[in-house]
Amino acid sequence: MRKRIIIRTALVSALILIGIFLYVIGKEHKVLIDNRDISVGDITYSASTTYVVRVDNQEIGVIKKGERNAAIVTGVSHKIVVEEIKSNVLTGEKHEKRFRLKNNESATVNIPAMINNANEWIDKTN
Amino acid sequence: MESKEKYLLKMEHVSKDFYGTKVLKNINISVKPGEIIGLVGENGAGKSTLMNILFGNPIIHETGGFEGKIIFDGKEVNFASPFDAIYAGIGMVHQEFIFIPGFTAIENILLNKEPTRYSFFSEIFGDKLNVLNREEMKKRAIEAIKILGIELNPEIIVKEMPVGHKQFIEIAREIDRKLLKLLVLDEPTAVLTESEAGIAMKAIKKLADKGVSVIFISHRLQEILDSCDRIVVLKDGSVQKELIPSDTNPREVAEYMIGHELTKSIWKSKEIRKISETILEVNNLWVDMPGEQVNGASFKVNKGEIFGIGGLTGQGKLGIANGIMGLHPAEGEVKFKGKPIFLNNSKYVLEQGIAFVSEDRRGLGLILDQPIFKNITFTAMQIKDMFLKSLLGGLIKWSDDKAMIKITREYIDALQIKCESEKQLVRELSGGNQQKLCMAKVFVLKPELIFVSEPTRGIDVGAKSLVLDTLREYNRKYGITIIMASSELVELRAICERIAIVDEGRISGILPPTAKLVEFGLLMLGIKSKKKETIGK
Amino acid sequence: MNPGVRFLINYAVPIIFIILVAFAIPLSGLSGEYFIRELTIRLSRNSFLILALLIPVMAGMGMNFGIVLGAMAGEIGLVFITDWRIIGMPGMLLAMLISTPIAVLLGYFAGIILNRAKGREMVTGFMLAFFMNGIYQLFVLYGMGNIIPISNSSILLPRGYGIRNSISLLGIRQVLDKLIPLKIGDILIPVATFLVIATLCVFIIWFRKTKLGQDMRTVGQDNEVARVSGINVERTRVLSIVISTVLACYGQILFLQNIGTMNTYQSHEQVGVFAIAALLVGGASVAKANIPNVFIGVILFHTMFVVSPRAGKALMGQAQLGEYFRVFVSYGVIAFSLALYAWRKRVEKENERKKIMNYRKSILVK
Amino acid sequence: MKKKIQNIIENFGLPRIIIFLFLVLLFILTPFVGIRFDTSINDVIVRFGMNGILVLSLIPMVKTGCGLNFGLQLGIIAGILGAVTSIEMNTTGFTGFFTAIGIAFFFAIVFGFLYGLLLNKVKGDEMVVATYVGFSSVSFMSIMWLMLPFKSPNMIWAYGGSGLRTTINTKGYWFHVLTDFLQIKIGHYIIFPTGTILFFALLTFLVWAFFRTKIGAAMIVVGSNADYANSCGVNVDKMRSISVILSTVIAAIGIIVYQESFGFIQLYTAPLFMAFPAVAALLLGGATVGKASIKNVIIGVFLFQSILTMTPSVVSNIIKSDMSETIRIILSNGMIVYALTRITRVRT
Repeated sequence: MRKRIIIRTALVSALILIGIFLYVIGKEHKVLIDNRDISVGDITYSASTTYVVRVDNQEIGVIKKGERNAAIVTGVSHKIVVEEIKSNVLTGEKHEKRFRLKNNESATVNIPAMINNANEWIDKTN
Repeated sequence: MESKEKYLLKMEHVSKDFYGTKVLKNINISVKPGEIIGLVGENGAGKSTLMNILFGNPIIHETGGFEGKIIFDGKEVNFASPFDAIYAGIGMVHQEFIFIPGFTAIENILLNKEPTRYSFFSEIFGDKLNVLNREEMKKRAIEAIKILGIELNPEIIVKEMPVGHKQFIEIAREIDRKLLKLLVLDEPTAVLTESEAGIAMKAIKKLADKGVSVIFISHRLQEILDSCDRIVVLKDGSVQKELIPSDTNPREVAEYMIGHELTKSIWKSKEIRKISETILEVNNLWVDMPGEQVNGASFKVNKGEIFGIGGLTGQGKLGIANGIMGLHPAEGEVKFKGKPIFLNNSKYVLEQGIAFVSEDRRGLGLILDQPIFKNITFTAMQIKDMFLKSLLGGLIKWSDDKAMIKITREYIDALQIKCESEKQLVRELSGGNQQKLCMAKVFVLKPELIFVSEPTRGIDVGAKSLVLDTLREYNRKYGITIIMASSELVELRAICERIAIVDEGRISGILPPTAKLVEFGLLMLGIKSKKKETIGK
Repeated sequence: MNPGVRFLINYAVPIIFIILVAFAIPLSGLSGEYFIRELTIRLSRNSFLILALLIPVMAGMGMNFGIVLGAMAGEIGLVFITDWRIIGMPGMLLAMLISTPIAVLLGYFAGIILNRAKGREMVTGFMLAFFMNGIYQLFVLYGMGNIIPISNSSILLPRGYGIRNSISLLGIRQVLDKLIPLKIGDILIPVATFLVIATLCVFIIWFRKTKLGQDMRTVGQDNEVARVSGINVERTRVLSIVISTVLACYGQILFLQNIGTMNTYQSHEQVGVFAIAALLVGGASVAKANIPNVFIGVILFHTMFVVSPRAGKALMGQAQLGEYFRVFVSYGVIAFSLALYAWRKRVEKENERKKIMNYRKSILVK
Repeated sequence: MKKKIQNIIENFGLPRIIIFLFLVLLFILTPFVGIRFDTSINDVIVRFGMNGILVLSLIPMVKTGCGLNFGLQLGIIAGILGAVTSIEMNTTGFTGFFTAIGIAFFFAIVFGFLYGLLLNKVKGDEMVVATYVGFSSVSFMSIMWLMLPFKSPNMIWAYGGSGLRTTINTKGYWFHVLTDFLQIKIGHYIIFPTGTILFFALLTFLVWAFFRTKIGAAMIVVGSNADYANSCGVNVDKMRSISVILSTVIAAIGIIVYQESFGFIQLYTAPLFMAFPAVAALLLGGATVGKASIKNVIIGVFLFQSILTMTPSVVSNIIKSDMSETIRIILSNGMIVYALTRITRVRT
């Protein structure tokens, strides 16, 4: 009988945990990707060229300078990869960054800031 | 101390009363392990009440329990419900089948006792989610059937079985219980042919040899005598006598059961009228009335006589009237005033001038939620177009309340029906007055022949005699032929010129009211000169 | 009754249907491929819901019109995940998880009601579905966004509370169907969905073998006998309804993930009728229904659904006609087989009586 | 005391009490939410006249124990057939009205007869079968409305499309022939539809009278105890059939009166759910699955219709949104479910 109680409580709590887990990994977040000039304090990172962007291995597409694009991602930890394109050929220059999004957070990634490893490369909002 | 070893069941000074009326008086019965006790008695002798007490049937508790004590297997017991009794090792086989026709014999024998195999889901949703263990089920079923010593394929669906075998399923179900110590058989052979009954009795003996005690209730006296170690005769709620089959005979048993001849005959009227002209002739009548089947009854009724039909309950005495009146499917030849009448057609029969006072007063006799005058006049209105004003040249048949109330008043006075007014709802009347209504309703039809079933059942003593007197009066005054079926021999013998006794759906004999009581008893108990295959309900 | 006749009577509905379809298909002039595609979709969409009907039949409660309650529960779950923006497979699973307790509660409630209406289960269940539809409206149309917080304004009515008439389930659209991609020709086979359905079939077969399953069969055959042999009849009946309701709830979620949009106030309304009609078309009766009935039913019934508008057009030059026709058939089938069953029940009872009577005669007349 | 209250609740039925109180509340509220009391009263009377006969039509079947007539639609269809035919024949005024009824009468008898045969075959399961017979007949007629060769330009689609329109206007034929008959104006807002009410009264009287005849009496007995009736030589099945025909006929007349007062004949799927409100009204009036009287009809229709008229105006004035539909669903269907769950044992 005790065995049963244990199993049942375990099952119920497991289900609750699964629920929470599903909630977290299934949660959709919006990630905006800017390829625009950005000035942090006195430094200005200027958008110079075009990039191919992938978020969580899904192709977001080509972002010319001055443009913006958006990605819908689910879950918590994410990876963004940008590859530089000059005169329509991949230069092979590749930048990669990881970031985490909490409940209801959406983010704006700025490519120039990102490739220059500035802390302000990403801006999370609720 | 060692008495406990000696007896499996001891009932000591058991008494029981329902609302003041004593039905059991100081009963003492004891059953040894492996002993077969035959329990005999008239209807209302207290057999069923006694068994209900033993089984802790809720009815007993609802009506204030019982006095005395029951010692079973060394412990004093008072079972709260039949399931407790079963758990303690008492099994019961009922008259009517209790099984699932659509299931196999196996499934029925192990109904709700199925052995199961563990399945993980039971941890979450409870034992009910364990899986049935079919092999084990089959094994146990076959064992049980083996003990019965009959040929029966456990795999077949019970519905497809010969009717005779169905009873065995129930016995087998009880046998299967390992802890079975006492088996109560209530008319187990009622549905069996004698050959089948023979097999059943053998099986029961086998069981007894295995140490299981058996209480065997049957009206087939011969069976009791053949197979029991001891016979307990109940009469009027007390143990009349304990007998040993080897040194008694049917006649003796019957006497103890029915009681000895009263000093003065209760036959009321001076002479037995000599009537010759036949009014009703019944040949080989079969009626399919649940619990009261008639199996080829034949008899003649004379014009103007009061003809009684007696017999133990369930033997078919009520079926005869219900069958002829078309209330239950019937076959056979019935001649009324020499010309054959169609069966299974109430309207037609009523139109012939035959009417019926049903035993099922509140069900078939009356509509309880309607006023007295409607109850009395309804049948007449429907059958004879009485109490109708025809308007627009007969286009509309308007019910004529005035006429209804007028005639109702007459009958209320004639039969001394106690009521506030003819508009009172029948529901509010006492049983006796309701019975009088049923009769009034019939008399309104001015019938030539009436069937009366259990006219005094459930009504107080005063009303009883009044009802009987009324019947006699109408018989004498208007020459209405009356066929009265009753479980009360006394009544039958009080007003009937001839009394037919029904046993297992047939007329086992016709006696004059002055005949010895024991003669009636023997007929009821199916003690006949010639042997024949018989069957009851 | 000779076996041939009996067969014809027992399977009247499917037989009529086969003939019907046989005529309609050529009339509709639909290409075989289009046809196959439609059927695959509908099989994957509807089978689960229909399977949910089997267990109450086993417990002798007839066709469970109450599965509508399950559907409602499922939809409430979907509303929530859409509100929280949970998408993909997690979304669907979460919806199931949330709606399960709701379904259990509703099922329990329905079970109790039906116990109080023994012998009238079907009509009661049917009215109950209507009644609960009102409660559902109260809850979703007036409660949500008022008492129950709804953050996602895109599913709320302009007035600020109450859910819109139609909400998009793009987030979970066909997540299950496309989970294991398989294309034959250019027909997409929703392998995963079929796997789920198969699992359910296995579950039902297994369930029949359990003690509870046996109890349900017993109760289904004869309440009284079940009771005297110590089975808790009421409880068993309620359980059968609870199980059915929960299954229906999942069924509805599968159904909607395939469609991709949800009509908040209509999606569930016809669930009961169509599921039951399909099952009956598959040769089931109020007292007997098995897994083959389900699939035969889906195929026949939905073939008719696919072809009738076209056939109608071909016949009368009016697609509308076909529309009405298939509604008529859905209702008609139910009416017909319910009547047929009720009638047969009485005939068989009478035959049984005759049988016993003759037996008695046979042994007594010598 | 407590016992007494419990009894009252038991006899009167909790839901009925709740609804009644709810209604009282509504009436009390009317002035505060700025609705003219007399207009609401007027609405109630008008709707009473419109729906009364439909509800009345349920009585015969309940009385013979055929249960609540969920197959009411059969009668309605007969009525519609009568109505459209009368319009096709271009009959107007009372002539038109009674032509409609005459034709409907004929169809109703035919339908009722067949319906009765069916219901006798399915004793015990009448209600569920009836429900689906009702539904399927409505959907079958939807097909018929498309195909039947009606010509009258006021009924078929203006251009091209064959078949009848979804709603047909009775104006110019027999619109309000009853309503305006001997009409009485009370103040500005109450217009008493004497004709309609009289007609309702007439039918009610006929039904009452019918049950005072030999056949009627037999029917009542069949309803309260079929076995007893049989034992008195009454042909149970025949009585049931008659009651079914009667119900169907009255329903047919009922829908025509409804259309006469409402002004439109609604075809296709419109009649689909018409049975439930009627049944609910009857139950609300105190009837049960096995017992119903004319009193129940009058009380029921009054209560039910008042609620339907009051709630939208009052409630929507309070919570600024129209809940009437939802309330209607919960009310009517809830009432029916409640009635079905009360164990109604006729035999005692």
